[in-house]
Amino acid sequence: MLPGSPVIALRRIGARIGDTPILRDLDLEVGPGEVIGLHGGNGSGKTTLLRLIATLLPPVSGGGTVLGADLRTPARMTIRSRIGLVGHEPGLYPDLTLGENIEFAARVAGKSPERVAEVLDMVGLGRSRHRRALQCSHGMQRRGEFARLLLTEPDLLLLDEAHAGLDPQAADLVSGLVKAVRNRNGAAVLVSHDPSRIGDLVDRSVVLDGGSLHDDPGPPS
Amino acid sequence: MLPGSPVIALRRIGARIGDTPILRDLDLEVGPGEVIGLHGGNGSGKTTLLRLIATLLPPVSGGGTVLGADLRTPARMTIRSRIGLVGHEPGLYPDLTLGENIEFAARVAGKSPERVAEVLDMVGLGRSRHRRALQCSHGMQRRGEFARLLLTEPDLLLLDEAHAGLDPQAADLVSGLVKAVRNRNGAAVLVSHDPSRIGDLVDRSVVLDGGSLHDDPGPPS
Amino acid sequence: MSTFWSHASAVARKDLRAELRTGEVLFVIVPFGAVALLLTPLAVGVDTPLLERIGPGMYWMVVLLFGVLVALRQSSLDGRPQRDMQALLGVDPAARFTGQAAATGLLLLVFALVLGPVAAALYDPSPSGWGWLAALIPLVVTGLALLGTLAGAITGGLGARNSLVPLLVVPLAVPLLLAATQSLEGLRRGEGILGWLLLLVAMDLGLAVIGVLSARPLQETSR
Amino acid sequence: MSTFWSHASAVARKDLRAELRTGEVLFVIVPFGAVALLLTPLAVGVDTPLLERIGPGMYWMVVLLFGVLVALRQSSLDGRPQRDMQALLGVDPAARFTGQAAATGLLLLVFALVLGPVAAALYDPSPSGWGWLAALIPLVVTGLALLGTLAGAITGGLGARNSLVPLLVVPLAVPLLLAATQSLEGLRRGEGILGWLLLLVAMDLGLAVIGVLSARPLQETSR
Amino acid sequence: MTNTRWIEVAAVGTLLTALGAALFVPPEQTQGDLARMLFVHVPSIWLAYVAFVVTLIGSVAYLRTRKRRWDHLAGASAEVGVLFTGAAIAMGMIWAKPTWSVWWTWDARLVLTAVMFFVYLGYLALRRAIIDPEVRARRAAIFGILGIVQIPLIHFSVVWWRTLHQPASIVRPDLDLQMDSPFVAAMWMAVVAFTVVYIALVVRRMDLARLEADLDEWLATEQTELAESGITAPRLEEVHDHG
Ligand code: HEM
Ligand SMILES: Nc1ncnc2c1ncn2[C@@H]1O[C@H](COP(=O)(O)OP(=O)(O)OP(=O)(O)O)[C@@H](O)[C@H]1O
Ligand SMILES: Nc1ncnc2c1ncn2[C@@H]1O[C@H](COP(=O)(O)OP(=O)(O)OP(=O)(O)O)[C@@H](O)[C@H]1O
Ligand SMILES: [Mg+2]
Ligand SMILES: [Mg+2]
Repeated sequence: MLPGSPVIALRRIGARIGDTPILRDLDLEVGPGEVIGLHGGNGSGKTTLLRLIATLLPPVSGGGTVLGADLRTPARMTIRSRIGLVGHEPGLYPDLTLGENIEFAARVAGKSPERVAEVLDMVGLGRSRHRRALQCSHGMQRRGEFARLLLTEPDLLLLDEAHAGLDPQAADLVSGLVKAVRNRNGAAVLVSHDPSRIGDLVDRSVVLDGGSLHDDPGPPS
Repeated sequence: MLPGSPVIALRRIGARIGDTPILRDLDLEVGPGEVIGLHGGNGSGKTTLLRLIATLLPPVSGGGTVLGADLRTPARMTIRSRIGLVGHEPGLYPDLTLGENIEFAARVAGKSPERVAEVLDMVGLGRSRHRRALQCSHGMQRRGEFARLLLTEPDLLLLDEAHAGLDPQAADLVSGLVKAVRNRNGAAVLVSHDPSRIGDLVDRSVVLDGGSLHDDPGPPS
Repeated sequence: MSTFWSHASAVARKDLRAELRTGEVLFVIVPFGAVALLLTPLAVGVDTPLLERIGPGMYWMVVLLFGVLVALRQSSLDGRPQRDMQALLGVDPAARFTGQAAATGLLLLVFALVLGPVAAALYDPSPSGWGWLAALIPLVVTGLALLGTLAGAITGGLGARNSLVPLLVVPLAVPLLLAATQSLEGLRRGEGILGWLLLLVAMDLGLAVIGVLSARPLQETSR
Repeated sequence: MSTFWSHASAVARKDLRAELRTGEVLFVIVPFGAVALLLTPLAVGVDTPLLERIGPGMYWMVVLLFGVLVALRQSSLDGRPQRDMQALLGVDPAARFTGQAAATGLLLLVFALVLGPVAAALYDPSPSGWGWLAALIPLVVTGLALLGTLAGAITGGLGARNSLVPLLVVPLAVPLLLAATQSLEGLRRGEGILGWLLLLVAMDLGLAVIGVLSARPLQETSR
Repeated sequence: MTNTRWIEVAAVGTLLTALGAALFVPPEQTQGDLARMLFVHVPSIWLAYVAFVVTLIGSVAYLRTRKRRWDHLAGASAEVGVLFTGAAIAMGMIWAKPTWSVWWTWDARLVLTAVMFFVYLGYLALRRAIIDPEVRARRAAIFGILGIVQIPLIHFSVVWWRTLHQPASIVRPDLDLQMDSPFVAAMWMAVVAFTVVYIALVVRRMDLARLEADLDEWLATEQTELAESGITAPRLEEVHDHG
């Protein structure tokens, strides 16, 4: 990635799930250090767009690059480890403890095992390390995912309804993560249904409607 | 249930999941027509309390009644159909369409099949009736659950993070449901991490902390 | 009592619909059964008189094992959110048991009927007494469905359910297996099989009673 | 290449850990296998010379079928959120395949080793050539593990996975089954079984190569 | 815990006496010294039957009274029963090899024993898989009843199947031995010893279960931490420092 070149650059992207077209002619550019808010009605395709940016769903038309890698070539596999995604459902193994879940990430990402306790402490789960993910409350599982993000320090942060399920204290984690990414000159896309919640964090907002993006018209009067 | 007698009356309730104590010495009384907000940190036991009130988790100590039925006797099974609960995960069958999911509820609850289309229209899913739940976005699934509540018209409404995943339009559904319950002289408990979001709907708020309930100290200064 | 049946039929209908939607039983489990039947001769060495002897036994073993798979799949449709939802819809637990068992039984019946000719073609056991078979197959299949549904209810919501159900069902299914194979054997030799059929009826009734009676205490514990 | 092995070992470790946590293989699947071995003779009619003949075949059938169950369970640990997570951690798909296959293979080996004596005791096939068995079992088990993991990867995330995996694995396992049973037969007759072992080695290598090479394209299509 | 040390003393005492008697009696006429296996084989299978009946009693009593004690009894008894069944089968197999020259044969009684073993192994696996004590108690009780109800049916079908087919096999299990009176006396001593051992094991296992339950109870009282205490506020400074 050249310095100054955009972190996300999508041009006339189309995406489908099965036969159902979801995104159409979508353009998006997010530069280094930029944080954007993504809004849109239920079923408008926000989650689909995040998965596309995360290289998990290949586009069917148009093209683009993420972290400098072309979305349509196998090159996109090489930048995956620099992307952090938190979706609607937690990506934890229910039968493993929180500690073991994060240890797995640490081992794969080549981080030192000591960091595991540190990041769990940072999200306030230090004392729940030996509890199975299955036995954790919804918010605790989401915190567990944030612990993984603190460990892997991604350059591109994609949060699907970042604040859902987090108590007010934990909500500050989102701000912290976003600021850290900004400082690293990475980028972030925050999906939210409550623009006021992420207003302070984002540089600008876009709205997904009819399969493509529009500038946020601002709060309705 | 005698007119005027409380819808929920819990006295010195203790609850456990497996060996883990979650609630202890908890008291709560909610009268007919009353709507309360339930707050508390991640893992404080809000979901557990809702399941206890919904008679799905029997108390291990203390006692109480819900809709007049004693929580510790099999009588509690008889009032189950008058309770509506929306939890963190959607209670839909992924392989059935939204329409079939609601039809199942209609058949069991003895409602006419025509109501199915009506309630789906009310939550804005009229055109997605033949889509499998699996193929619906997170927010669409939550809307599907609200459609079920509109159909069964429960006297006691328990919503776990009612607004999570709902776009601003759909968020009005919550207000509508709550008002309808209030008019029926039922009661509602709304869990939320964002007091400002449900402030207009509730009569009072309580905070779950240390396993029991406290009055809401109001927004921190 | 009419709520009971309307609940039971709603449950059975929903289960069957989910099943037909994915088409697993018809398009996946049935072919698997056929493949298993096909492989056995390879495993034990091909030899026609031998195959004729073990043919009916293999057929029933396959029906038993895959009956377990079907029951497992049926019961795994209900995760915790779904079980909570059903409880709060006020579905009568006994009706739920009945509906699930009926749906499972119907699927197993299809399975058994489709595999029957396959087994006959592969092993050429030349069965006789078709009339008796018409009574035998439904009785065996009903017993299996009841047993599978019961085991599914007992293990509902457990992480280990997938492997626990087979372990719980198979030993208890011994009378079903023996009644089925011995009846075929008896038919081949031209003997009466009324005794075995009565045993099956007794077992089916016993399981149905236990299933219905235990449905409520089981649901109460579903945390 | 060292990332490859560290990823593979992380994956294998996590799978084994989840397995040991619930203890399913040892306490549930193995007894089920033993029951199946015990009941088959009931179903096919008992006759000791017959059992001696079909015994080894039955053993391998049971190992095959329950191998499928183990592979199925292993691959069902990864739902879509978990697969997304692994992809974004940058787990090398080939390493993931290797790690999963290794964990499955280890569990299958335990299964086969525990069931071996049970089958021997029940069917009394008086095997000879123990040294050869020490080579045979690991080769068969490796093949099965590779096959099961491959099928799990192909069907990953499909709703019908539970019953699709068996359908894919079982027919492809025919050469494994033949090699295994024919080797035992050969040993009984005091013949050499080198040919069969070579076939197994070839098959294991082939499957490993296919698995590793297809891992990346398969992951790319996993939506 | 009540003072029940005497049970262990009694168990060891009777066991030693029975062992002495078993070694003292003269060898049996047809089987020779091998027949001494009988002193383990037969009592352990009898006590296993007793154990499973006790499990049934415990299960029914639990469902009626909802008293945790009965569940502990049912579980402990099933555990010991499986142990004894396993021991009896193992002894029988060791015995079968020299006498019948096979490890196993499909005699009705043998098959029945093995199936029973697996039914209760399943019962124990089920108990193991459920963490919540209340849920475990109720579901295990239902399966315990289902299991015992099925046993007569299994027994009946297996015996019937066997009588229909007189085995074409070369081995015919013939369990009739000539027993003279010292032999019978030693057998009774073994039965008494096994009974006391059974009681001792069940009592100890129940003690353990009660301790576990007490621990649960204690966890639920004021002195212990709620689940909630595993969650603390995020340490934000570090998050920010990090960036
Ligand atoms: C292979 C495993 C074996 C098993 C599972 C087994 C099982 C049993 C069972 C369940 C009983 C109790 C029957 C009752 O009291 O109703 C029993 C009793 C007995 N077994 Fe075995 N047995 C085995 C092998 C043998 C062998 C090899 C012998 C000796 C040749 C033997 C000799 C006896 C005798 C003498 C009795 C007591 C007398 C009787 O009830 O007939 N068993 N065995
Ligand atoms: N597996 C699938 N098959 C077919 N269509 C699907 C599938 N998954 C999602 N869709 C459709 O894709 C569209 C976009 O879904 P997506 O999850 O991206 O929406 P979203 O904007 O994230 O909505 P929400 O705010 O509810 O989370 C929806 O209309 C949905 O019905
Ligand atoms: N299956 C389980 N086994 C043991 N403990 C559990 C289990 N499920 C939840 N817990 C514990 O119970 C406590 C309360 O969980 P609960 O889900 O009620 O919290 P909550 O208030 O809803 O939290 P959140 O805001 O995160 O949704 C948590 O500390 C959790 O760790
Ligand atoms: Mg979404
Ligand atoms: Mg919660």
